[in-house]
Amino acid sequence: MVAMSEGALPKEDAVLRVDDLQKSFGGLAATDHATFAVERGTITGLIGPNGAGKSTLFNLISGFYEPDGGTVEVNGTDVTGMEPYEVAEHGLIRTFQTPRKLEGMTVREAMLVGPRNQPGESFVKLFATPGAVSESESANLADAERILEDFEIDHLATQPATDISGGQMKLVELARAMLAEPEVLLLDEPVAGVNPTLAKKLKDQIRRLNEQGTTFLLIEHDMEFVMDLADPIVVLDQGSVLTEGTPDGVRSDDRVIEAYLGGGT
Amino acid sequence: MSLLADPKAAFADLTRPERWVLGVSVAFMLFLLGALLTGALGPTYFLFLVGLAGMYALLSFGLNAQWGFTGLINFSVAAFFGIGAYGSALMTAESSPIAGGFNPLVGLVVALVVALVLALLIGIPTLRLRADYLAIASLGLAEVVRLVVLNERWLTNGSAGVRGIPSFFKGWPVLSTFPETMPGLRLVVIPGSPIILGTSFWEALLNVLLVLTFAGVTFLMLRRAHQSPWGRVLRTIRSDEDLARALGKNTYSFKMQSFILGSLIMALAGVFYTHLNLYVGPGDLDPITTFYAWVAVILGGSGSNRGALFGGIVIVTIREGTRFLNDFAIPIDPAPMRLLLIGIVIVAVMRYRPQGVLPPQRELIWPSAVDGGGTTETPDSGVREQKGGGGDE
Amino acid sequence: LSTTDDGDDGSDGDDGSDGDDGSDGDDGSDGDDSTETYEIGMVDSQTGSLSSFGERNQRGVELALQHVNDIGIGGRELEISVEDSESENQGGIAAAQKLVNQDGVPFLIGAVGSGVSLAIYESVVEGSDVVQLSQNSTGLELTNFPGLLRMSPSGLSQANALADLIAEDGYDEVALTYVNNDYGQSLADAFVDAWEGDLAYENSHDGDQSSYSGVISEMDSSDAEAWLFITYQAEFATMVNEVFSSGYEAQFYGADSVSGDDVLENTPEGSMNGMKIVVPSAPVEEENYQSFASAFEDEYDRTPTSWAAYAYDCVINAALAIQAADEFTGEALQDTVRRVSGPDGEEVTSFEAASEILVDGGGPDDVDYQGVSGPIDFDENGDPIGFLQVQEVQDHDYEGIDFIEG
Amino acid sequence: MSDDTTRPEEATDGAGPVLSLSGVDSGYGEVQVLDDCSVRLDPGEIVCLVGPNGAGKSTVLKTAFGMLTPWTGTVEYHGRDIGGMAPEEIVREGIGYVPQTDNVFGSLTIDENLRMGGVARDGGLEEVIETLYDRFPIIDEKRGSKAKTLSGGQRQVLAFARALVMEPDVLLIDEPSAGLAPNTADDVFEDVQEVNDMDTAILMVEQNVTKGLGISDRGYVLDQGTVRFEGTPEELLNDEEVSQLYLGG
Amino acid sequence: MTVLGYLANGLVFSSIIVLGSIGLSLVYSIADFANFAHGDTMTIGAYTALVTFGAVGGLGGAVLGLPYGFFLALVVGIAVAAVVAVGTEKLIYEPLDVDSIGLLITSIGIAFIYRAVIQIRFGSDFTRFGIQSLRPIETLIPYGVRVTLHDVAIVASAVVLVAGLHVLLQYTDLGRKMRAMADNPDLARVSGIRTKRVKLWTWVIGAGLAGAGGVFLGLFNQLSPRMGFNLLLIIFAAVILGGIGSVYGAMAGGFLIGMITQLTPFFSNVVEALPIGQGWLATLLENLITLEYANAIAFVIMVVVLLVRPNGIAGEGAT
Ligand SMILES: Nc1ncnc2c1ncn2[C@@H]1O[C@H](COP(=O)(O)OP(=O)(O)OP(=O)(O)O)[C@@H](O)[C@H]1O
Ligand SMILES: Nc1ncnc2c1ncn2[C@@H]1O[C@H](COP(=O)(O)OP(=O)(O)OP(=O)(O)O)[C@@H](O)[C@H]1O
Ligand SMILES: [Mg+2]
Ligand SMILES: [Mg+2]
Repeated sequence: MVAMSEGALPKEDAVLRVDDLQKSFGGLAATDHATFAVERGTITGLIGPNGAGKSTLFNLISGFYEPDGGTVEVNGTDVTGMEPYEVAEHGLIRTFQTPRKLEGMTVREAMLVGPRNQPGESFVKLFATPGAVSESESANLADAERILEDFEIDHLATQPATDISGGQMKLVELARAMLAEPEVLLLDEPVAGVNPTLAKKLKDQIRRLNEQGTTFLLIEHDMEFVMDLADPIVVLDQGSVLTEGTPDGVRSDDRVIEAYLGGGT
Repeated sequence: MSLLADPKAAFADLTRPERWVLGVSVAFMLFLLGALLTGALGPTYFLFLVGLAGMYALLSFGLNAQWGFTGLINFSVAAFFGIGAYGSALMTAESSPIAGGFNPLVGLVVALVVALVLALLIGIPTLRLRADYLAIASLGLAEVVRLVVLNERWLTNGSAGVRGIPSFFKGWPVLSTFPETMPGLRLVVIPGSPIILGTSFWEALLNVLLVLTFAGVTFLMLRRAHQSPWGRVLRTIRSDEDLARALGKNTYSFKMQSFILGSLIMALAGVFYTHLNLYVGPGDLDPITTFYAWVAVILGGSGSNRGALFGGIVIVTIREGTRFLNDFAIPIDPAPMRLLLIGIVIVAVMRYRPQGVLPPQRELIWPSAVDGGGTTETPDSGVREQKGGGGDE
Repeated sequence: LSTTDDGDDGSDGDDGSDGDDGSDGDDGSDGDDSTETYEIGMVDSQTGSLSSFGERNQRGVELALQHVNDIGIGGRELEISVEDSESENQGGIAAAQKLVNQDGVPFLIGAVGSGVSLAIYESVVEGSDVVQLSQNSTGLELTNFPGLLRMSPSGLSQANALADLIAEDGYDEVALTYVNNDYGQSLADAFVDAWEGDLAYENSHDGDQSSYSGVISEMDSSDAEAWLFITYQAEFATMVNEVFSSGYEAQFYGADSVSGDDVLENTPEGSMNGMKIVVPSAPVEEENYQSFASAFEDEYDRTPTSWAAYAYDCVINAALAIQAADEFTGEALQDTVRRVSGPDGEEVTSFEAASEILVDGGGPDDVDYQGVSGPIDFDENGDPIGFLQVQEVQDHDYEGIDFIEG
Repeated sequence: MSDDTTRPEEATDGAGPVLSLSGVDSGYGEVQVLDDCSVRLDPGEIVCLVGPNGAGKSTVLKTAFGMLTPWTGTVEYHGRDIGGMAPEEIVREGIGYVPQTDNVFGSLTIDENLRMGGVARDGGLEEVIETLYDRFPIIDEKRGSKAKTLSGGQRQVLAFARALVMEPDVLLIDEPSAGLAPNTADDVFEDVQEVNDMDTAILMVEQNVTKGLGISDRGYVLDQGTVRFEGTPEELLNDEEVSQLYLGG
Repeated sequence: MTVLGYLANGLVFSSIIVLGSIGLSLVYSIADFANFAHGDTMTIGAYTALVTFGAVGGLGGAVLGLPYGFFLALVVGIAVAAVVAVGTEKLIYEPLDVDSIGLLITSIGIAFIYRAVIQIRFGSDFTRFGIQSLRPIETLIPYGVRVTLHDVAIVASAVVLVAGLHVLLQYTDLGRKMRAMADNPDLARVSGIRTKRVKLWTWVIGAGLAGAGGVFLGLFNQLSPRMGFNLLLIIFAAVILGGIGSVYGAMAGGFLIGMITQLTPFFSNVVEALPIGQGWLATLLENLITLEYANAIAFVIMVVVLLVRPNGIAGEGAT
């Protein structure tokens, strides 16, 4: 309740609103009265030192953790305490910082889990309306293959999803979330470990999707990447919002430099 | 993809281990056929074995739909099997302490409903929790169900078991009297060893048709369900439930569906068993059945329906084939020898099993959506620098 | 292709797959028509919870085969294919399936547990003309299946005898524990029916448990002075040891299934003194049993159990039935199996003597084989006429003290 | 770190490379990843491997560390062939390794993680661990917590510290800065340099090419399992093609 | 019998369960599978001791009603169980390339093999060590406790073994190495842990304790080829209750499960004495809380405990 008022920008059309969110583990307040909002259509950056509580915040928003206090609103609906799948139904999807490995699946199978509301996910429809299932499946498969191409990993499509390099896993994670076509996409360090050349391309992808209407909230330590892509940027420190502002504003903020950027940048 | 239209291409489509299994299966079939024709294998006995194999195949289908598809660890296969067997027996048998005398179809429905209720009863509290909860609770459930069946005589006849069970086709037109009306046949293929087909043969034949129907329908249904977005979500849950949740899948509901489906199939195996053996007792709920179902699924390959089918056949071969051991003179007591042999076969198959039967080869993508026919050029199972799991980079 | 009349190919149609466990014969049958041996089947508990009974049976079977094949059945040998029931219905049925439908045996000895015997009867034997003779099942239910013969007398007479015995000894309260299976339950039921005094405690226990201290402590707290055990030897031995080491005192009674050398060997001296057990026996032919017992001791260096005796008699009875029958088919054997040991005819106490009569032109009704386990004489329900002996444990050994007619 | 623990071999000869892979083919199961790959690490050097995702950088480290056996070619440490030697033995030879993923024991506490890093040590464990806590305050605060509760960045630091407990001669690090906040990343790079100053040669994989190459003596660009370019950081950073294709420049 | 009496009985039985569950739990976490051959490993220990004891006999004096020869037999039983387990690991498990469920299935096969071999050699009958059974300790009878010196010996030996294990885990790195290995075998190797050696030690400890448990089970009750296998389900329950993979949890779980199964008569007395009235609930409880359902009750309690403490009573990963 202290720091947030300082940097908070007015938000007319917030697609995600986090209000006074709290979560502690034992004695440690990982999220400490965090309040901010993400405006529809933006790419909002979320930065902060290691252990600041960024990933915890994602877990709270997406329903993986139950908050100790405060509320989360997605698209105007209070989703606090809902199951992750219910939050997803309201249009919010998140990725994980450590990529999830799907054992026993090929890369493209792992991608195809992404799309939401597939008719084929209903046991009954498999037998009642196989035509519709088939149609949507073909469409999804085409989408998946296209996006794999964009990410330069189309040659891996039929590889086991576990037998790929660390960076490639991050790419799959990101690509899959994009296939879900959510309104809000929460990305946890999408380009950590991704080759800079490819990261550049991903930047374009994200920007393009954003232009098509997806709102992004992204955590990233790669300054070049966030500063270039995101506006506004929310800075988190010790569980609460330190400040929020434009890339330039944040970059020159002394507190941010001290807590996060360090002398080097 | 049609096998009939283009067998050559279909064969070429197979992976090496698949061909191996196919080859062995065909050879085995020819061997059996030869044995049948020369009279070395009694046709009625053979049909009984086929029936048993079908039953084990059903059990492994059921377990596969839970463990293979979704990673649900169910240690109460025997309980669901027993529920199916008892449910049907208690509804149809003359000696049933509660109902009895109903048409076997009624028994079938009742058995399935009871299995459904039981599955819900154990699924609702445990499926929301961590994965091993189901394992634990089902371990307990199996014991509880077994003890209830054993001790509650007013309900189950207790240790005396249920007798006087009619054949499944009792009360059906034509089929109910089919075995009696068929004439006894005497076939002579090889002079001197005639093959005699009597009433028991025709009864066995009906049973086999029944189990083939059960297993066939189940197989087709499972295959469609598995190679689909539905099956894909299950596999995602199996390997990372959190990911499935993050992607907006109601994993609890999916797990419940898979658990119920599997349990119903197990109960179906029980129903068949009841009408195959015409007698059920508390001993039929012995955990050994759970053991064998697991062995079948693992040997066949978790997650693969064909594997489960294969596993069912392997179990019958292991359990009943070893009886032929008796036909060789050995200086040691044959019974523990058979146990020893079963043990050795299990270990040997784990060691030298056809690798490819194990991982399901097909991608879980709706077949018609994949142009290439769906076979993937996956390298033989991933890297494992050190056995014992968890070693993949 | 022709309609069957079953011909005379009763034995096996399968080449070279004659089982020959038990017998020492090296008779690989030579193919087309086995004229050299008569093959019958036996389902036994070789593994599983009742495997120790199976083991005892097998000793009796082996001995009987020796005695039969020393003489031969009309020049042929008897052979028994033994299949394992795993002490379970499923296994028992599969075993019987193989014997009946694969090996084509017309005569089936089996099984140990009453439940398994019935399961086999209902699912394999009933409706065919195969003869089924159970070696060990004493469950009351079997009485309702006249087609299913058994060598061990129904538990009913035992239960009645026990009830009388306990009452005669002056107890009006009894604590009863029984093994939780068909055998234990039906015997216990019969006892409860017959018992007119108080039942201070009545409860079942599962077999194969690692401890029965709960059972015996409950029996002790029931304050009954007479304790009746209807269970198996291993379980009973455990209980006796636990009673002993808990320092409880009671007058023990037991069904025949709790007696045996194993129990004596594995319980402390004096722990069972005065215990009374009702066992089926052969009262008139003591010397008959004695010679069996001594042959048995020579062979195995231990005294026979009644389980071995039952199995022994099953084999002898089967051999005689085969010898007396015109042909080796189920139908023919159905006819002779009861008659060779039935009350008509000359009482003989060994296969040798009986066989002689048959060879000399006697018919099945001219022989009355008196078994080592009793006079046999199957009644219309397929149950043998049982004679019971009351034994008492004295100086840690069984002493016959009384006979009761079933 | 403390001078008295220096090993005799490496102190004496300064001539040959400490670690070298020559003509190595290697991969997973039947999948070949490295194709005639040669990488060399001279005494006292920091060498940085860069390249696209899936190029085989991690595979080079795993092969050098015995996690994978080279199919052909040799891995030499101080001129001795160590190809195919088990990792637990290689640690005892004086090589340390920080894996890219799964690099902490999640169910063990921070303290226990560090102790596990030192199982092959003969003594002086307590002192080294204390030194490491001093150096990395970010984990010092959490000594008693289970490692799985750490944030991504904290984990990375712990993994690095774990490998340092052995005070190795050669350190193989897979993407030390991934997931680290800029200031923490700077700290880690400083630490890498510091460790290097104490005579530990370092072979490092980095995607943060500017900083990674910035502290290195030499760099390799890996693509599709083979070395495409080799040179000083300046050479690589200034090469138009390299920069364009691999360094995001 | 008094509560104290039931507790004393429970304690003896628990000691055996504890010895079994520690090994199962260790192997579960290190070798990463539920070892269904564990029960039969106990049987191996018991029969080895039987043979040894038969060979060495009394050997002079006796402690706690047990001849010295018995303790020698115990040691040999432990050793042989360990050797057999290590041999199986080397010959069968190690060369296998399967996941943990595959190992589980393999262990079922191994269990059959162990049992078959014992049955071939010793027959399927039960037997006992040739040691004179004892009467209960007189001085304790007034308290309703009826235990013999042998029971005391069982509990004492179990305590000694468990304490020894505790010292081993506490004062050497072994325990921590085991946990590290259970957590991440690859990283364990990277850290320089000789994982094969740790695994062998795991087998030695686990199977050795199981062997001891088997010997005591034989002393407590009797020996038969199925003795260990019959106990396996209960031991599994104990391990799960304690929190899978935790040694101290397995001890606690084994203790509790052993107690619960032995205390059922006491529970049923309590239920009868309770003033629940005559309603259907009372009838139901009286019918269900009986000896017949002893195992089921143990399982139900296990499930209930887990609902309250999801990671087992010792909590996850605590060693
Ligand atoms: N499940 C948990 N139990 C206990 N503490 C936790 C748990 N999850 C996170 N923490 C602690 O909460 C704090 C915030 O962690 P979080 O993962 O949110 O950081 P972060 O901002 O994402 O950092 P990074 O950039 O390094 O990923 C850390 O100190 C971490 O140790
Ligand atoms: N466990 C594995 N099994 C099979 N193939 C693998 C495995 N791990 C990696 N690969 C394959 O080996 C190739 C090289 O992988 P490696 O991990 O060495 O890449 P990398 O250069 O480290 O990439 P990144 O920068 O993304 O970490 C990749 O194409 C990948 O698909
Ligand atoms: Mg994070
Ligand atoms: Mg890498």
